[in-house]
Amino acid sequence: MFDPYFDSVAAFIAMGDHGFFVWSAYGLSALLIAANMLLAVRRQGRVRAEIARQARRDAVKVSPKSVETNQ
Amino acid sequence: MDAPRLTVRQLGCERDHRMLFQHLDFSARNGEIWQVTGANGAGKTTLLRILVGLHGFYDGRVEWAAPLSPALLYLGHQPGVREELTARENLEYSRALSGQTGDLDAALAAVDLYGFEDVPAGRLSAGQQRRIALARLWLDGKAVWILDEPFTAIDQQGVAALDQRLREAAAQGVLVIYTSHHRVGDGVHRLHLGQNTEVTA
Amino acid sequence: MDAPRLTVRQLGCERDHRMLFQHLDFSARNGEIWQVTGANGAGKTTLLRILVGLHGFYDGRVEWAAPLSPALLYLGHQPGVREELTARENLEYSRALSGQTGDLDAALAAVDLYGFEDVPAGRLSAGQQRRIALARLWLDGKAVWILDEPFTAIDQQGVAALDQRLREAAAQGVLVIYTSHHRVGDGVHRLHLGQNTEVTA
Amino acid sequence: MSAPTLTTVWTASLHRELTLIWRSPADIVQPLFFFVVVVTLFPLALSPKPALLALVAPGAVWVAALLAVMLSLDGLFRRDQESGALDLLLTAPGVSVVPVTAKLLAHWLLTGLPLALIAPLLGYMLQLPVAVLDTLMVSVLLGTPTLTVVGAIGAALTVGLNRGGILLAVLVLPLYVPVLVFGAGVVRTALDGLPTGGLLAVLGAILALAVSLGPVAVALGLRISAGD
Amino acid sequence: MSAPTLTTVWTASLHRELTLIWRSPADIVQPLFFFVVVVTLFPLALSPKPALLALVAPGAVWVAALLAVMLSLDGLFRRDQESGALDLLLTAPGVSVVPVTAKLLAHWLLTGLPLALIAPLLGYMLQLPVAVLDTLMVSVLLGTPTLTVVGAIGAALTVGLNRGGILLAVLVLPLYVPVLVFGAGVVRTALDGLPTGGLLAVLGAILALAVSLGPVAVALGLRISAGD
Amino acid sequence: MAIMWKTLKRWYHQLGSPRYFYRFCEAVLPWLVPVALAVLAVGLVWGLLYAPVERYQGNSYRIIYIHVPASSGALMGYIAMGVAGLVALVWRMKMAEVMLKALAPFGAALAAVSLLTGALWGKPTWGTYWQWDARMTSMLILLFLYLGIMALQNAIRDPRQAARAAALLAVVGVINVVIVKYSVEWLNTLHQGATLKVVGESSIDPSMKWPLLISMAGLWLLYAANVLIRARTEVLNRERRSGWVRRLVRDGEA
Ligand code: HEM
Ligand SMILES: Nc1ncnc2c1ncn2[C@@H]1O[C@H](COP(=O)(O)OP(=O)(O)OP(=O)(O)O)[C@@H](O)[C@H]1O
Ligand SMILES: Nc1ncnc2c1ncn2[C@@H]1O[C@H](COP(=O)(O)OP(=O)(O)OP(=O)(O)O)[C@@H](O)[C@H]1O
Ligand SMILES: [Mg+2]
Ligand SMILES: [Mg+2]
Repeated sequence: MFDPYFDSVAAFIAMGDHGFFVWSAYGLSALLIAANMLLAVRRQGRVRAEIARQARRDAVKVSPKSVETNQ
Repeated sequence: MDAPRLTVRQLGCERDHRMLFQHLDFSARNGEIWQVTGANGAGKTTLLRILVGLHGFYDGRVEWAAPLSPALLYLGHQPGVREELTARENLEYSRALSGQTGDLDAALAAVDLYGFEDVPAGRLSAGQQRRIALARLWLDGKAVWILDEPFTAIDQQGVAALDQRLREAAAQGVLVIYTSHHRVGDGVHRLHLGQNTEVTA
Repeated sequence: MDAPRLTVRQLGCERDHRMLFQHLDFSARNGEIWQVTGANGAGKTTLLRILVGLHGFYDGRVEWAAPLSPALLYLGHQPGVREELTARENLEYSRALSGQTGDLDAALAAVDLYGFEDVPAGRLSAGQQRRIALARLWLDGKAVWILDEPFTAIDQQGVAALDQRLREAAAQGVLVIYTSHHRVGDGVHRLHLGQNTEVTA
Repeated sequence: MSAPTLTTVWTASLHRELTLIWRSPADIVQPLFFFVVVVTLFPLALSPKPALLALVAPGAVWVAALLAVMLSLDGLFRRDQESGALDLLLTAPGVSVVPVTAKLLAHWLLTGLPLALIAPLLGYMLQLPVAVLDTLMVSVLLGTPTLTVVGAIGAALTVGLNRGGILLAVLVLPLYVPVLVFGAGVVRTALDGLPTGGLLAVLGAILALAVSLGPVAVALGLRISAGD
Repeated sequence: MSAPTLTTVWTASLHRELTLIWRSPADIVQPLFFFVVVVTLFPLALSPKPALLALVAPGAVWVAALLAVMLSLDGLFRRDQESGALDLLLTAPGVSVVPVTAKLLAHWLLTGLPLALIAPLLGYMLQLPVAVLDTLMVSVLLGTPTLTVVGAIGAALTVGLNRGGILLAVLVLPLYVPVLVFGAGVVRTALDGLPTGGLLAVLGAILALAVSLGPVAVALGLRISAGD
Repeated sequence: MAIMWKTLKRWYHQLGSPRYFYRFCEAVLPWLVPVALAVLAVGLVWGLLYAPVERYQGNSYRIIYIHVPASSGALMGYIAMGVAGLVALVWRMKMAEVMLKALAPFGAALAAVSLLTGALWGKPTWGTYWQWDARMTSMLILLFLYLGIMALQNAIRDPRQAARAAALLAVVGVINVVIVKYSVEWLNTLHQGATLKVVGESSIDPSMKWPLLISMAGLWLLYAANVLIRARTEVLNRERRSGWVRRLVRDGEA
């Protein structure tokens, strides 16, 4: 059971003349999923930067321990 | 002195990432008049909406000694008057909805709308429209009045009458809380929202 | 004394069956400052909109000595600032649209928005948003300023600076007409709208 | 303290809502007009071949009805919210479901019901055999209340933010799918001469579900939009 | 006194409008989304039988496009009006047609054009033969600008009074009929394998008319709504 | 049993605290992501390279190893949103709101993946990329529901209000999804011949099933990771004023 089904890389790529469908299916899926992961991470970075900026801006106005109560 | 009807502890509220007020502490008793002051955008309306339970996103605690909703007479930033309805119809609806009692025409007369009962509110001036809402103060059956900017768009003598009415009610044990730009009336408790929030009795 | 730049004859305006003002007569010259006062709903905004040609339903005559639109700097009741755009983008657009000249950053700095040029206007407070619009007063190339409530939502020192700026402009021959609730500034021509409309020079 | 009885609130609310809609007839006429216009768009867009039209008719009428109800709901709470009447309703003693239900009922009576009433006419214009028209009407009659209630949830959630009807559409139309499928399905089944009782029952069941749970959801949605 | 050159105003306006739409992507995505949803309603309302669907497809896509453009226009001037930017535009020196045109162009580029681009996909989903898809796309491409301009007139006239999209629909949809007839007609003709050149030419002519006169009408409508 | 209940309650309360939740994410994510990717890789490689060919469809069936995980992931994700929504509405639990918001984007992506892969599968098996088969249709509707929730969320300014609105919509949506599924299935039974039976649906040979299950596990783990990342961001965004967030952004540890 644990030997490759395909006997050659070419055959693997060809997928018995269904290569286009299989590989574009996996390609598109990979694209969507990867993009989604990246966006999630990027947003994390953006929010942190924004918070840092805001903290610098109104560091004077609001004392750091403002809403400790909500925990 | 009896127990406070309203107790506010460490109240704080943030809106679009701006802290409107925080660590707000005060307690109000029946028969007291509280005036909330502050600049535009200070959070007066938001505070009142928190007190009446319309705005739920805040930190800290708001405690009412007796259940609020049956006792509450709330007048929002907007008068809550529909232009398509006549003064009378508007008042009638809010009376039924809030379960107040009392004579509609007397109330309307009390706010100088005698003769305008059957005019669609849309045809009245901004001030008169607010008077329709204010007429509810001349109906009976509510023990907590929370009024947002009751004095705006009301002319001089109207202001006097209204002030008078608030004091009467307080004398009868009603707890009155209202917001206002200009510091009308004295001998009332003040709650100022701003950089340094302060409570003065 | 030179010929009036603006001449208003027997001006009257009615809105939803209410006469806002009528038989209005006055004429304004370059270098003058006119303040329009009156209660809410008195018709201040409407008057200005008539003067700039936005509101066309009125009786009487409004005559401008020189063609208005190339000379006009109009600031409406709303600041005309889009929240999606940054302060700079907003000002840049209105400069291009009205064909003004001058340095954007200098103008923004003049209204205390230095450092906020690239913040989306939506993130600024109401006052700051109005400042973006006011920054146009620090750009060049307009001879008739018509400003609706320029002082609202502006803090104390802002008011002073703005007042100062208006006087400078007038000194350079600009005709300034603005509305305001509170009678700021003296030595200016006043036009009061109300039960008895009055013009005081 | 004084709390009103349910019946007082119910009658007062219903009376008020009916008066309101009655006083601004545009709110009654426009959805109806929209309904008619959209339906008439189809013969113009497709070829006016009667055979084809009859096949398309159920779908056309139902899609038009969907959109008409959806758009009519866009303004359901707006004026109450802007005028502050909504806050009055939400702070009133007792459950806010009662006045909300009254509002929905009134709205359906004066906008949904008319749609059902003229649906047969439009069906006829689209060459539907007369025998099917009553089924069409009944299906619309059973469907529109669901559309109103479900759409009202969307309207309640979007009342504060004034972003035209398109956001509402995007939220609500997917929720309308079952009603559409069964509603149009009934008519098609009737066209094929098959019995429609079961499908009408399904529509009724959906209606029951919507009417029983819907108003609560609407009231909750209003609270949320108010900021709670 | 200082009046700006046309090109200055044009470039500045176009840049601003594009930025505005770009900053609130919802305005781009939602009409598109609405378009897709409405199209998918048809297979659910009619039967999913490919043969029938193909016949209905042109009409379905076109009706959906009509409604999508119409609803997307509902908010075209609203935020400008509420923010007062509209008064700025109307009191500016020079003709207000220039910035208005820029606005329309920007709006079409970011909402109308996308519709045209995914129309073939939807056509395919509605089982249109692949050979017809390009005609479908071209027809929508030629049609949507007209829809945008004509709808904008309605939007300009209704900008002040905030009564949901339905009033706009009632005003505008009847004006959309010619575009609909020819637009869907082209596709049907292509389906029948007949030459479509003539009909496309007609669509083009209507487009030319709309684009040449439309902006003036829009600007005028805005002045009227402002109270002049 | 009682123990389990206790631990559950403790978790509920601890995870209910944004700060604790943030720490939890910080602890879990570093290994969750790689593990998810590894499992997914194993499943896919196995499925693509080692699993035997399917009798009727040839190798095109290998799409199943992404198609089914994505499809079921999308379904589960939406149901999870419904549950989170219910919790958020009934118990006003902040973290449920956060979760709800975090669940949407990846779920939508999975629905899209399911549609794409399904379409690409349909071409070789049915000869067309698309037809209104029950499952495809209901998945399309599901995608719409996802997008609707996301649209609502970014239309509302206040993050908490947005979350609660989305919560209500999600709950309504879940009820709706069920009805949609039935209605669409009925629709397709109405006109026979509209759909082809999906081949190999009923019983799959174990040598094909194992890789399927593994890749499904992998994709779901990845979904979980994505949700945790987004939730962590949302927590930061909401708690930006609280002391620990400020300390965090200032000198980098919670
Ligand atoms: C856009 C088109 C399609 C969509 C949206 C779609 C959607 C789905 C969904 C929702 C499931 C259920 C997953 C689960 O319950 O765990 C599924 C399973 C499946 N689909 Fe599709 N499908 C599509 C096209 C296809 C095609 C064309 C084929 C093959 C010819 C196919 C074969 C399968 C198989 C074999 C399963 C697994 C059956 C099972 O686990 O019960 N699908 N698909
Ligand atoms: N719907 C809203 N969504 C988000 N933020 C809001 C909303 N309404 C108000 N805010 C924010 O809350 C702040 C306080 O608003 P609020 O209306 O409570 O102020 P206020 O004191 O009542 O002002 P005013 O004196 O004008 O009545 C405003 O500055 C605004 O930034
Ligand atoms: N769009 C409108 N349509 C009809 N009537 C209007 C409209 N806008 C204002 N009005 C009426 O015109 C009157 C004057 O409005 P206007 O805005 O000019 O008053 P104002 O003096 O500017 O008040 P404020 O001090 O609040 O700015 C209002 O009382 C109102 O009844
Ligand atoms: Mg206020
Ligand atoms: Mg004014």
